[in-house]
Amino acid sequence: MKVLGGLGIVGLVVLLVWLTWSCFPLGELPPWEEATAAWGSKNAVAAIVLGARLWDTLFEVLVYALAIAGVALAAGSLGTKAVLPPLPETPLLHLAVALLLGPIGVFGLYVAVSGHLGPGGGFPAGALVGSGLLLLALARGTRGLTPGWAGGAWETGKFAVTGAILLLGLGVLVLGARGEPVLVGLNVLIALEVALGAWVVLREFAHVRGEM
Amino acid sequence: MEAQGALALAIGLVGLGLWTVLVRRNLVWKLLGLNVAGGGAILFLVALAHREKAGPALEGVPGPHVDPLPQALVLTAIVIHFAVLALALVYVIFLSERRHTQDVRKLEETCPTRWPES
Amino acid sequence: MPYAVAGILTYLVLGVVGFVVRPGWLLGLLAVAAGAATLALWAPGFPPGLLLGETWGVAVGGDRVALVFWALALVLHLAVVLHERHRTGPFHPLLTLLVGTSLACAVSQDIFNFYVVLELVSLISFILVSYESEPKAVWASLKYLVLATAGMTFYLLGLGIVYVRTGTLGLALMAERVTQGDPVLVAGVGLLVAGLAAKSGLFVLGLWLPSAHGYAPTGVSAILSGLVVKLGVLGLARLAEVFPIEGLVLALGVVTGLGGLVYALWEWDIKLFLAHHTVSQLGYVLVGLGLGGEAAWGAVLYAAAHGLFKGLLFLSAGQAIYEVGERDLDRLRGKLSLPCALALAVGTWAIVGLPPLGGFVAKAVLADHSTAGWLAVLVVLSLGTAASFARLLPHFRSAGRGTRSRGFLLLELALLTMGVWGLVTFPGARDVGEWLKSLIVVAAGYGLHRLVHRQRVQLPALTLDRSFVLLLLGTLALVAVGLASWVLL
Amino acid sequence: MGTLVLCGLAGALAVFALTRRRLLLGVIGVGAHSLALAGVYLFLSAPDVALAEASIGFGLVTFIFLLALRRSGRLVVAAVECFPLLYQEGDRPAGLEWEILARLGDRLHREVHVLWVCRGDVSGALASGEAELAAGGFLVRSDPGLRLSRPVVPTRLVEVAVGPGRRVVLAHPCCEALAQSGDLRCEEPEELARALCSGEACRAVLDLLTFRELGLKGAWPEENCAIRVLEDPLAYRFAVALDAAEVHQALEELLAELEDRGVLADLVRRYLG
Repeated sequence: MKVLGGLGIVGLVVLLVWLTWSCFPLGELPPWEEATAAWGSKNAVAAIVLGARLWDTLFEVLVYALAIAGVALAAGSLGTKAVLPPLPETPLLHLAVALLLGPIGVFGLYVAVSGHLGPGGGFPAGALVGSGLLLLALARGTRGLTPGWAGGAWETGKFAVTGAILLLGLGVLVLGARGEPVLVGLNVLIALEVALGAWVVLREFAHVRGEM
Repeated sequence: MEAQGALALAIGLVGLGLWTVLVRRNLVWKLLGLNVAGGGAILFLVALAHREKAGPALEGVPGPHVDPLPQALVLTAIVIHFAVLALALVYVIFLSERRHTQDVRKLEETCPTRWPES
Repeated sequence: MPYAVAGILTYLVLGVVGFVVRPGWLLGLLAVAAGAATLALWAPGFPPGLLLGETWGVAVGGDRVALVFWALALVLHLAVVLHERHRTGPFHPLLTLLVGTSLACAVSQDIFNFYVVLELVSLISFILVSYESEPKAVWASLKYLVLATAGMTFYLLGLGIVYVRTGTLGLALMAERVTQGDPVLVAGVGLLVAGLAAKSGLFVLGLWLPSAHGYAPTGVSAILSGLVVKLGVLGLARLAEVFPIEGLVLALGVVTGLGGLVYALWEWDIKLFLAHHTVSQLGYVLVGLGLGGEAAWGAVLYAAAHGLFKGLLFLSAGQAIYEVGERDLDRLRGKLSLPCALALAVGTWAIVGLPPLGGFVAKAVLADHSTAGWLAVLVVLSLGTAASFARLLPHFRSAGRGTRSRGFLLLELALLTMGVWGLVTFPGARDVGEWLKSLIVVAAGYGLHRLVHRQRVQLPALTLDRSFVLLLLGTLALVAVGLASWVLL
Repeated sequence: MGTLVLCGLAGALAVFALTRRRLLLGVIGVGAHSLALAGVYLFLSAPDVALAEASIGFGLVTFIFLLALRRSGRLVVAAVECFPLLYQEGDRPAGLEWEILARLGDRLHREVHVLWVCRGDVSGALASGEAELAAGGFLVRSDPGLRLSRPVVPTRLVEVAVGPGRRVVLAHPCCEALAQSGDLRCEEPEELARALCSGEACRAVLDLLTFRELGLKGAWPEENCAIRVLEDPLAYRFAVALDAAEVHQALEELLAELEDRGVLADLVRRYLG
């Protein structure tokens, strides 16, 4: 069976090489200045993601939100919960995290807000902030970080943000709202959603104690 | 030249990832392979959008530009890959806990596709 | 177009709101009402166009195919909501989002939009299949996940190739730019077809389907088999409008139909049995699509009818398992309650294609517009279906009154309505010869059942590794068939 | 040129990562590969994609893989019941060695799972990778197939004689080394006691702990038996599988620490008197 599969992979690779080789030279590109002008953006990719193809992006936001819901659901059914113990208590780590967290947050916000002017956008910004939160969690332990906050509260907040994104999308797609504020608003909301989602996922992964 | 190099890498990554899914029996390895293969497909799209000596599709960058559409698509695809992977990993943790194994063959034994005949 | 978009967004917003406030099954009712209202607003259809009118906008279009899928989705959703009223937690929000995304899929005319929407659909399906946290269901879901993700990798690769060759993602514009006799494009489309086939569980590319549908919770099985698998087939139908892929679709159809049938003939677990039949009926749909023209319309009708009766069959099978506590066909015999046995009987009646229910009409339209050779294939598939469903005959004798489910009633009514509508609209369906033919096929199927029902054949299990290898080889074979038919024509 | 170099690097990292045997190396390698891939995107004039790949593909994906690995890691101990070192109290393990194992689990952030086995199956479980650690009165001088921990509880081997006649040897690896032809072998202490009581054997070679346990249960008359201490001092230890160097090192550190702080001596006093 494995030999057959190996042959299949070799065949696919050969096929792909032939396909790409015959694709050259690549064709001319359509101009994109119109799109950026229409959406008040300097970054063509942002204009497409948040403007022309917002329809796709809405579903992408839902994919992300639902994956997190699925993770929480499956992890919740495991039942046995144990808290991720913090890494060894070293003052150096605490200091490093405390020093790093502020800049990470500010950088994330910058990446989100300026996503339509240059490289950046809501998704990377949210992921950056989410990773920063994880560093914090590793240094202080998850329980120390969220005293009294039930896991459900985070998820509810995340779905509220997702709903807000969908409503903003309704405004753009059906009512025809557009322009720079829409892009910034979408980017910031998406960043918030992704950061919250990343936090929920990492929390669930940190809490579930699996067995080999 | 750059695009060709990146395309070669992309195809190689797809092949390598699928090969890992094929030969490894541990589910986490399989997911790592899928991750790499998905990354290859993404690189494939980005490399096809590239043109000789082209700069990013930003206003104020002179000269020829790359195609922004595939890049926009790829942003979506990256997030989708992450989402699916997270879900898959939590299922692997679930199965490790309930079935005490991450080995595909053992999982197939404990969960037969066919119902035992009476 | 704005109505359709607004309807889909309402559906999605309702689903998301359901995660925050948890109104239970009322959420589903609300969503179905909103969907029905928007469907009425755009009902005759709208021409394909780009959302927002942008250069790179997403193409959507509402034709009669989209109309049929919307209607099917709303009816199935309503039936499952009525049947699964007791569920709390995120079940109804997830279901609402699943159906809302399927609505978006039905109007999509853009190959990347198709990718995103299908990923969302299958993501929700993974969650719903493993909703009850049964290790068996989780494993089935994980298999589904691995195979579907691998398939979608091929889809992305094919998408890159097609985009480079045509410079667009929208199907309408693509149709203008397709240059006949471009082998690269043919191979790229082959990869797209492979990805869709893996996603919709066609033999031999997506062998995850039987276990995922067999072990999912009842209502989820009904939606998955009735609606979700057909979205991939819908993608194939959309591609077939632009590219000459009839050969591929026909080949897939024959393999899928026969493969599903063979597995169904020797399956004794009632839900797995129905799941294998979903595969074989997909083959039926694909053959119709491959024939093109009015036969493709018949295939779309059959997909809708199949959605209704397979939904009914899965709901009643789930009810039967719940009542008796057994999954084995032999052990369920004579123990079912009256509504359950009745639903099983009506579903069987429809699936074997006896008049005047929905299944018969679609089969008649299909038979009317196919050539003699392909008609033979369709008859073989019908014969096999009748032969395997003959095993359900003893189950129609009920053992008591039991509780009624409004979901059953709704689906039975929908099947009858569809049948009557078909009899009024299609002259072919009123033909006495057609009625006789379908009776003969069912009788012959029963005879075949008497012949084979004592054999117990152990077929190779559909393991993950095996399915993955078959996915790789099947993809290659699809591309090869595509290239070969290009060379020959 | 830079693109090609980075492409080569990313490819090499992927090959490196996916051909490893250890999952941890694979995950870290794939993470590094993602970072190199982000560099490739930068060279391909796709800064947005590069940022997304670096933050999601490298950041989040690596994190969830690492957390999944950490959470699905479990320390399996092949344990032989041996009162009072390691025994079952209800359905929970207890005993002197269990206290040490629990501390080891905390130190490694892994859940300790006890797999109760017969003494004969211990080395098999370690060799097959079924367990990483063996405990429960493990008594071996040296074994090329195992890593042994430092001594935990000192002991000796004794020969008990209730009269002249046939000898029975407990199937510890150390005791077996003293076995002569014609000696009986017993896997379990109870079996040995039965052999003595029934008169099948009159002399027994066993370790001090088993001797004490059986003596308390009245396996032989206290007054008229001769006890002879054999050989040099020995010790009960833990055995670690050869490929689990990390566990071995953590265990050694833990034992040294416990010895220094006097905890080990306390434990011995508490459990063995």
